[in-house]
Amino acid sequence: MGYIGELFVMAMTAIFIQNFVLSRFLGLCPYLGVSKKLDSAFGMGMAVIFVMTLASAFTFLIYKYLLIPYNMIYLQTIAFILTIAALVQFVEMVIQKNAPALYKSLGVYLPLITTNCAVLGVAILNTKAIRTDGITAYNFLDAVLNGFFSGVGFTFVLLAMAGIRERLEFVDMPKSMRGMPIGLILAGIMALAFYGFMGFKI
Amino acid sequence: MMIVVLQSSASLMSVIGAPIVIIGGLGLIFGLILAIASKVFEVKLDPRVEQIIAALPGANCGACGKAGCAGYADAIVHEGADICACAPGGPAAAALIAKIMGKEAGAMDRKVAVIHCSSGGHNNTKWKYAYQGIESCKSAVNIADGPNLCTWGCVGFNDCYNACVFDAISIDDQGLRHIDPDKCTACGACVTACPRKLIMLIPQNQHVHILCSSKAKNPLAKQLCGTEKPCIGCGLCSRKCPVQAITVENNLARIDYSKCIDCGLCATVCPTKAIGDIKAGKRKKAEIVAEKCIGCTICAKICPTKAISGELKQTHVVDKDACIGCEQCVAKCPKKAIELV
Amino acid sequence: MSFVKELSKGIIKENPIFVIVLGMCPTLAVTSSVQNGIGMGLAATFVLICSNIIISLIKNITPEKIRIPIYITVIAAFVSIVDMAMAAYVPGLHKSLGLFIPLIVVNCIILGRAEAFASKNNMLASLADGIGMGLGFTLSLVVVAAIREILGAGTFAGIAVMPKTYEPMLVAILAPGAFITLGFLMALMNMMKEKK
Amino acid sequence: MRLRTFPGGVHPHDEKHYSASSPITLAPLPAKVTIHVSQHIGSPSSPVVAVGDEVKTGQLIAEASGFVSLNQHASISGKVTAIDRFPHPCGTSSLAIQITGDGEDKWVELADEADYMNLSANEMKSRIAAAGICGMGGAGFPTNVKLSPPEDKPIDTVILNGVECEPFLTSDYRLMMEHADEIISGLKLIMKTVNARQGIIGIEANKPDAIALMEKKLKGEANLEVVGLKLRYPQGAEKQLIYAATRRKVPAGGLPMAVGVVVQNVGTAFAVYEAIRYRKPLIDRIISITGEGIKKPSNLKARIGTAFSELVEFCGGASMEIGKLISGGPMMGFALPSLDASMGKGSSGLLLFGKKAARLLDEKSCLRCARCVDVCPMNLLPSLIASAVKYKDLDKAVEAGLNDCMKCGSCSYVCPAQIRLVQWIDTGKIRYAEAQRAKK
Amino acid sequence: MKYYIKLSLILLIFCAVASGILAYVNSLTEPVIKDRKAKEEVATRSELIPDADFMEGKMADGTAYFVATSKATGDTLGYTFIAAKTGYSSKVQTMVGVDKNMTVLKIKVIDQAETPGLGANCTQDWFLKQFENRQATDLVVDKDGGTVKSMAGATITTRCIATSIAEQIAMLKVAIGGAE
Amino acid sequence: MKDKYIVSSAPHVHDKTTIPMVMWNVVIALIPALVFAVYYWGLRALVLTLLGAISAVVTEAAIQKLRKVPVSVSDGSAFLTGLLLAYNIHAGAPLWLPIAGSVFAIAIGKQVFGGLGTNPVNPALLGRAFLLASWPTLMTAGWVKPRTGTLSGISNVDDIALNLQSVSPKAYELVTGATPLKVVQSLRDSSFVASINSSATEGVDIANRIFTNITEMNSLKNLFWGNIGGCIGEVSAFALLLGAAYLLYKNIIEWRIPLFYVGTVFVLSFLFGPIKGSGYSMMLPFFHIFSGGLMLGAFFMATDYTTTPLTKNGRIVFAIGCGLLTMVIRLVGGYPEGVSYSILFMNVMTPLIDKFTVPKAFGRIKK
Ligand SMILES: Cc1cc2nc3c(=O)[nH]c(=O)nc-3n(C[C@H](O)[C@H](O)[C@H](O)COP(=O)(O)O)c2cc1C
Ligand SMILES: Cc1cc2nc3c(=O)[nH]c(=O)nc-3n(C[C@H](O)[C@H](O)[C@H](O)COP(=O)(O)O)c2cc1C
Ligand SMILES: Cc1cc2nc3c(=O)[nH]c(=O)nc-3n(C[C@H](O)[C@H](O)[C@H](O)COP(=O)(O)O)c2cc1C
Ligand SMILES: Cc1cc2nc3c(=O)[nH]c(=O)nc-3n(C[C@H](O)[C@H](O)[C@H](O)CO)c2cc1C
Ligand code: SF4
Ligand code: SF4
Ligand code: SF4
Ligand code: SF4
Ligand code: FES
Repeated sequence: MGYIGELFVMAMTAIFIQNFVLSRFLGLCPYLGVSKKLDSAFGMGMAVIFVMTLASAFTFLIYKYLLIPYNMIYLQTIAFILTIAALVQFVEMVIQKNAPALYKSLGVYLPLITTNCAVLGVAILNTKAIRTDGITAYNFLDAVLNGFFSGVGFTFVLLAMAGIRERLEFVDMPKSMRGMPIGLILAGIMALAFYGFMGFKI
Repeated sequence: MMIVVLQSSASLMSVIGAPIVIIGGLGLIFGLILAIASKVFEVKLDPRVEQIIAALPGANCGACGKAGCAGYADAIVHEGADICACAPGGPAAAALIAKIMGKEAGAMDRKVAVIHCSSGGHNNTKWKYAYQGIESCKSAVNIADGPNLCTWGCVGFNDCYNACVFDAISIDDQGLRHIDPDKCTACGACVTACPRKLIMLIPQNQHVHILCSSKAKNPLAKQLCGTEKPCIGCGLCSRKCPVQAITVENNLARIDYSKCIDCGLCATVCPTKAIGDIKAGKRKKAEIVAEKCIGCTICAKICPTKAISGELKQTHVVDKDACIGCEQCVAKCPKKAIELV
Repeated sequence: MSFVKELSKGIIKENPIFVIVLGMCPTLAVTSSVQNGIGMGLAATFVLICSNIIISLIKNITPEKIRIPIYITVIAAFVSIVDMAMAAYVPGLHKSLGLFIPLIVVNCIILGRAEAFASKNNMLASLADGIGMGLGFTLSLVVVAAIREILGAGTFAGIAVMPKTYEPMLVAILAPGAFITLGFLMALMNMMKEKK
Repeated sequence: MRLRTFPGGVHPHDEKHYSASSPITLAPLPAKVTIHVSQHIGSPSSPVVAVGDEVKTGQLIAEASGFVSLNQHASISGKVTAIDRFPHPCGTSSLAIQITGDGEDKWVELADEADYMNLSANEMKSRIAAAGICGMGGAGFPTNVKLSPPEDKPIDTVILNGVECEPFLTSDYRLMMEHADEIISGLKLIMKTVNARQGIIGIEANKPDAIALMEKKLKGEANLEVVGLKLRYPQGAEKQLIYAATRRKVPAGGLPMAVGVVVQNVGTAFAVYEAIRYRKPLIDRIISITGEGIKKPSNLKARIGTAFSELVEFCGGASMEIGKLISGGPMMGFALPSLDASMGKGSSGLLLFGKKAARLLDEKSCLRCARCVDVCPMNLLPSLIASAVKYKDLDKAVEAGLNDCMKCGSCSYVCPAQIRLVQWIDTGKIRYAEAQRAKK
Repeated sequence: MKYYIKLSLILLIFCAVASGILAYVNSLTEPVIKDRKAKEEVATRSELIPDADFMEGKMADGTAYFVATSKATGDTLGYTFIAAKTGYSSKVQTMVGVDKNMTVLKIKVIDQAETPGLGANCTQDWFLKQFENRQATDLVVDKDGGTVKSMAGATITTRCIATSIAEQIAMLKVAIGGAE
Repeated sequence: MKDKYIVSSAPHVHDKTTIPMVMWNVVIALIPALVFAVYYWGLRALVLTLLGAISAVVTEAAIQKLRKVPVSVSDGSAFLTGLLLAYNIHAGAPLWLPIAGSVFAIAIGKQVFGGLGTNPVNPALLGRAFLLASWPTLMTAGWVKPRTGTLSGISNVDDIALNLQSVSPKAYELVTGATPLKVVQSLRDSSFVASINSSATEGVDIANRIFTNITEMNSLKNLFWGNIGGCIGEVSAFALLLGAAYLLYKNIIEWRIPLFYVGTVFVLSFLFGPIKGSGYSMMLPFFHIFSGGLMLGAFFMATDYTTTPLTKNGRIVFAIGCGLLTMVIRLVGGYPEGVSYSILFMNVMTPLIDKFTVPKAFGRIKK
């Protein structure tokens, strides 16, 4: 299997099989919060993809060229989260100033992402991930792409969920089910539906 | 002892030296970048947005449905978003935001919604035809002028109830709607919802209302009305009103609330009981504290029912039977000599 | 504000999971068994208490612009301590909580409390808040975990509680079961709130 | 002959057998008429008589009050006895002029223009306007206005609407069978007024004899044509008819003239003919009194303003306990609370339903079967519009086509959950209009 | 300018203090973790082949195996190694003890994150016991016609363990053969 | 009120079709399949089916009572859900399995959203997914052999069995002891092929023989008539087509979804169905459309009104998506059969499909 095949597996895994939300339980707070309207779900999704890709790149570099050489893997958490927080804040400021239109549609979601465990999650997972051969650790490109695909997976279910929830606005649902409960149950149902992708031999 | 400490601290330095330098360096760089960036890329925000951001918990949880706390703050200021949507912040945050946005309604001119019809609902309506369709007043009035005989009266399909997001309107077992003045925020949603324009916002300290909007003439008005308590435009109330607050036009009486003193006299004379007086029977009567009264006669002059009598410079007395408890005298007495019992 | 009041509010009235709805990820991820739930809860409680204390102490010296990075640094430090300590002394638990220990850093509850409470209150109140929220969090985890473990494995904290013939409903300890269980618990909370 | 049609639509049973074979009968002169000042789209006419005035049949009693408005004429001779609110044929009540007849039917002077075909277009239009003709196919748009398109919208085709796709109704059918020549003359006149090249008469396949008759009469007329149409509701709706007959699509929110077409009902053509040739005002029309509940289903030529109760009586009264009265057709007509209303210029029929036929089933929740979507001739998502209105999301409703809906009722007709889709949509239109007004 | 420096310094101080503390904590816990890991490995090895000393060797792909020699006699008792392969949702690692003839003595799953209730049952005794006294050729799951009893509904995990051991034994044979 | 005329908004006439009519007609259309199932597997199939259907009805009624809304079980939708759920279980399953599935399907698949018409995914399939995730063993083991045929549908199993049994007991067990799609899945698995016999070429050879047998006319006949192992409802393509024809005739289902679904599977199996190294068979597409739950899924479950797109184009997208996923799961997935998961997945996608296939209103020009 060539590198393209490797990437295909990575993408399928991140989007369908080990989806961040449905299977890894990462990024649930924004997932439940920002899935009520398709528009905002889309904005959020794009922001998440952007930040996860960028964060994967930065954290991987820090891991590889700072933490490992100096034998400080135990500082991983603090280094990563610092990087992510600074990165997000920086990106937010840049966008707000230089692309106000983009900020309106995307930038407003950025602060929400700092405290989204999906971003830190992908950074940490990247350091542990191995390719399909079971031995090779991820290189820089792998890590960046994994961040990207994971973000895509997140966005994908976020959109699907938002679609369903928009539809549910127009039904007589039991009052106690409205809001969070139905959001969680829908996530459960989607997780069940995604089990079809389990055990793929790609 | 000293040596041990020194030794261990020396080895400690070697353990923690590199990390301090590196992570500290990271911190330094990030701090510098952020600091510079915050100046270079500074964007002036509406100060209220900043204030609201400060008032919000900052959890960025997204429970409000907006993109984080800043997004919500922005939505409150620029899109007029609901100020109570922050679950983590709860009522406390909502109160703070209300203060920032100046949304607090002064207690003085608080208004509540009043439905000007005593009929409506399945058991209190006379029907013109058997309606089959969606239960919406707005829709039903467009079909053959509405299913109820009285084309001014309440249709009873509860559009107002459905419009109220504050649960201020309840429906009793007769199918009649009641508005809870404590819960009503005078948002006016029900006013626009009612296709028959039966709902008006009226100052909360007014308790007398004409519960009818029928412009039909007498025998007809009664035939049409589901509760048979319509205003027939007889004008008795208007004549009784001590302050001429009531006018009758098109067979319908209307109260001018800028004049009404809430005495409830009109309600007592209405032959069809079309005037509702919430305070009926609960009004306290005036009593003059003899010691304080200086006999200025102001109260006697102001009393709409002439229930107060007394000579100039003499202690005045209230005729309990004639007093209607309108409280006009209480406010006017310069010596605060009138009490309500 | 009395200490006890700050402490007790986190358990029911402002329960971080059921009422404030924060920190969903660990709640769902680690509650496949009661032990994990307790372990996670206590780890988070430790971090919450420590960071609440520190943040309430340093609240006056943190410049606005870098408030978040500083809070995060403080929290991350405590998380790393917990992480290392658990790896050293309770390796089994450390392993089964896996990724979610470092993720305590971004657990919305902790930063949420830092911002919402500790940065505005004194140390004692923040301590109480930390304990209360932490216990509330732990308690909720245990409730969710208990349901899932009993249904999905027939055990409670590893002890068999269901009859021998019970065929464990595996889905309860898998991802869908996590979502659905929590969903129903929240609906239940809503129902109780409505009743009141 | 190849039958043409449009996409979407439904197949209700046509129920025309009740009255299709009854020839047009002259209804007796009514003792009293009530003539509403708004029987048309546009501003209400303003009365020019006062209570107590004596009027002759055909005399102007209310005149057009603006560009889009209409003249009204006395339909009997007698005395104006009231100007007040009276029940309207659409179920509500509105201002009307009541004339109590003298039983003599004294007419104003009529004419007979021999060379009526060669009058100028403007003269024709002014005669149409003077006669107070509005569309007789239901909507009631003042005909002279419709026939005066702006310069930049040339009309090349006039389509006569003889579809009568509403079940039960047979008035247009009988008119076509008995007055084909007049209708064709009317068509030619209309074509002259708008300078159109082509004239089409569209007739549905369930009236084969009308198609045959018209085809026979049009033989040799190069620019006139009969188009047979498949039996499908709402074939008669303007845009659908234009599409079926010419494959032209009227833009959403646009008017037929945007594609160079004018559509007129066959009854309108008949009235146009009478107005131009005889200067006869529109004071009577054909109305079908039909349905399972009437003793003698008939097609009556009756004076505008005759009370429905009189017409029912003339047709032998009710044959069973009546559950529902419908003014117009069953798909778009108005249910009436009583027989007190009187017929207007757009009253094509009065239907009497028994108790059983009157009852509709209760509304259930939508099961997203998409039947409504499949049948909507306007290609909308009726279920979505309706639920968006129900849950107060007007933006969504507009997005799903609220303003494109023509309320044909196809969606409500097929909905297995009996959802009153049209009523919801109508409510939405009202709310939307209110919201727009509030914005201003 | 002063403002920037102040901000950066504050962040610097926080980071420095935090990392200092962490480094210190790490210096305390790291030995404990290492120690425990090492002890665990030794313990597991001894569990698989009791009363033996172990000597490390390297296989072709660089993974380690251990030669067990009897404490009493010094004879070679067998070998231990770690077999690893991706199962259903994780890498399943099994430590295996074999005797000189490459017959499995005992195995132990040391790391896995399979589905609880399904694949995760591979740590149960009944499952592990059946691997004892098997040759590599016997390591075929019943579903594939062999005799290794698979866990209900979790053949993938079962197959993964069986084949990983078989494969690793083959490698070991090469490694030992090469050594001799 | 009684003596008053009825007044309502137009239209005043209505099509005769009602929800109960639709639902019970679908039930009727499903009966042939049940008859076949009972013929092949005995009364247990009937008992399981009834348990599923009845418990669905009871659950729905109980929840509606609790919610204090009108009990609407007579509309047949809950019965249908229970029926279809039971159709997705094999005849050897324990009796409580369809009950557990129905309770889940109705409670979490339907009623939490507010009942009929509100659920985002197909309740019966959700119930099945739940059962499969909860009790994978019970759902995938213990298939019952039909009365006359073989579990795998290979008709001349005895011919090949004779020599297989001696050469490879494993292969013998495979052809006699697993559902057709399971056989194909195993044949795809190279480790299986290797395990048939130590000599790989011989393994491939045996695999080829089994494969050829599967696509033989006789085997296809078995598939068509249902003389094979499988879930209760997917037994016979014939019985299902009979019911489907009835529904199409009655205008209850629309042709788009079944046609595009089955068509996509047909085309894809034509292109990608062959197994590595084995010969190509023109019959393979037929094998794929007649085996497993495809017929049941395409005609009865992918056509469920509530959970499929509203628009015509949307339905085509939906059906092609289902077909694609079904084949992907059959060819490379972890499960031998992919119909239920692909429909479930496309259900989840339905609102998005709806959103992007909104028809252009008559006379509207594309923006
Ligand atoms: C405000 C308005 C203006 C109209 N203007 C014209 C027009 O200029 N030319 C024309 O041919 N029809 C005009 N019409 C008539 C419509 O095209 C159409 O004939 C009428 O709405 C009735 O059609 P229906 O019965 O199919 O609804 C107008 C209608 C309305 C409501
Ligand atoms: C759903 C629907 C059905 C209609 N059916 C007919 C019909 O059968 N016959 C007819 O003359 N007009 C019908 N109309 C009215 C036509 O659209 C159009 O208004 C009319 O033909 C214009 O002619 P008029 O102005 O002379 O009435 C229908 C309108 C709608 C909206
Ligand atoms: C949610 C879920 C988790 C599963 N986890 C495992 C697992 O950890 N290990 C495993 O071997 N099979 C697991 N399976 C089962 C496989 O998908 C597959 O059904 C099974 O391994 C095939 O076994 P069989 O040959 O006994 O049917 C899981 C299935 C599901 C639905
Ligand atoms: C053609 C058709 C197919 C149906 N298929 C299913 C199905 O696959 N599963 C199910 O639970 N209900 C099915 N139903 C019943 C019903 O639509 C379903 O319970 C709704 O999804 C419940 O809201 C079907 C109904 C019809 C009319
Ligand atoms: S809708 Fe608004 S104004 Fe009306 S009762 Fe409710 S709160 Fe009061
Ligand atoms: S909206 Fe008006 S008509 Fe409708 S129920 Fe309320 S008061 Fe009555
Ligand atoms: S939505 Fe409007 S146009 Fe479409 S079918 Fe319904 S009534 Fe007719
Ligand atoms: S026809 Fe009725 S049930 Fe079907 S989708 Fe439309 S509104 Fe819903
Ligand atoms: S805990 Fe909030 S996003 Fe994960």
